[in-house]
Amino acid sequence: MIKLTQEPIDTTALLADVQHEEAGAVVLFLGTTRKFTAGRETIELYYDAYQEMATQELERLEQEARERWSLVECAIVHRLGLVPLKEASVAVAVSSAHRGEAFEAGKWLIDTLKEHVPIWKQEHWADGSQEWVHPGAPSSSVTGGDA
Amino acid sequence: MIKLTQEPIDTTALLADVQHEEAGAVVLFLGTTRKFTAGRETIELYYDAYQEMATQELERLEQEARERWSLVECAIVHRLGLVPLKEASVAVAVSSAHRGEAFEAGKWLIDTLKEHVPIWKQEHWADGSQEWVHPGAPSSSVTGGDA
Amino acid sequence: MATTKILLFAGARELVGQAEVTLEVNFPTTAVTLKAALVATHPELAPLLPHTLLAVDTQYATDDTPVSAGSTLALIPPVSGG
Amino acid sequence: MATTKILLFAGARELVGQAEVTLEVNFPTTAVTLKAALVATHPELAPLLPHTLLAVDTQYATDDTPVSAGSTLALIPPVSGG
Repeated sequence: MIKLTQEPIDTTALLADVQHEEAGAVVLFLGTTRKFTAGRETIELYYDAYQEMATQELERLEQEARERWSLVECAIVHRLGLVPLKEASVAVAVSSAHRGEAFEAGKWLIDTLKEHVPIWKQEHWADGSQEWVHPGAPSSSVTGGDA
Repeated sequence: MIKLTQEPIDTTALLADVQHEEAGAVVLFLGTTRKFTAGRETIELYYDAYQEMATQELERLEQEARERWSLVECAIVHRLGLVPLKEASVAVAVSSAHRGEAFEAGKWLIDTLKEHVPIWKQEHWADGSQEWVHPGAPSSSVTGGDA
Repeated sequence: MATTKILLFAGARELVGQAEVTLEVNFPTTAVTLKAALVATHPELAPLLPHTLLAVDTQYATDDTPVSAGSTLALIPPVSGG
Repeated sequence: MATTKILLFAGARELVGQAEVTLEVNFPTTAVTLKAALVATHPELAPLLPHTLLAVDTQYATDDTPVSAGSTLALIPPVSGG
């Protein structure tokens, strides 16, 4: 199950989706908005996506994870728009008969999502500046403006 | 945070406990009652514990995990008594600045819990028999009786 | 020559100040040729462009991926979801 | 000789049919001696006993762990929580 949403991620519903009588293990990963990055203070994050492509890439990731591991259920939800401190921008939930597979698949899914899925994070720093995060590319911090 | 409980595990409260503005990653593991084990059908599981010692061992695990990894929060809840199909008997939730630590600590905690904490599972098989699970020891299935 | 649109996202959108740009292109062409045309018309993209990928019909392209008229094109800066 | 209790759990409790057993013991003693005394008085524990650990005051004991009067003792069969 793949979803992009502007709303807070409903982890209760997500866990209910992946809990299954054929599964003995569930692993849920949440990526949450952290206050400090290398000493700089974040007040919130903003996420944007190339939605059609992101959905398709996430579906491909789910399919590949199901080929690599024997998963019972697999769900990935990414939130878009503003994500306040402590709240989840992404949730990956997998279930499997035994725990090793759920941990491995969950880790691979979030690692691969962060490498390949066309979704971008904009830092909203406490000093009022905003900055799209493009790993490996030159920084282009913008002061003020709106997300 | 360590808890033994007779009630269903409240994963919403547990996630809220570990989500923190210093954390960018949360990993939740649930061990859930699976219907089939090596072809045999389970109708439910029953868990018992040496409660004083189990609490103390779980606290020791939390402390050791905090020494090994830089965790923000760490919570372990084990349910005792009957646990129906699909429901969680155990939940391990950890948060950390970055995801690698949360995955490693979560995996280590559940692996180590299963090796060291004095809690026992009794299979309630669909054929009416009941069996305490003691890995490595001779089996002693009991037909009928009450948990 | 035909007119084609390229979708922009995140830092690329911010540099250009628009969600898409229009290019005049001779089809068929390749991804690398389109990127060269893009930086010629939008030099403000120059610092970011070497770090971007082109997506053709929502698939990541390599430099020599052929691009025909009517394809949906998008410039993909380094991703940072999660 | 002094009377001491040993708590039983799971399969051990099931084999004996009681949540604890009472032993007559010469203190100070060791964990391995207590286990030997236990199987002598409760031979039904024989198949499980080699797989059990003794806990002394809620700490896992080894064979030569000393046990003094007043300690809380428990027999711990292989655990299966999680």
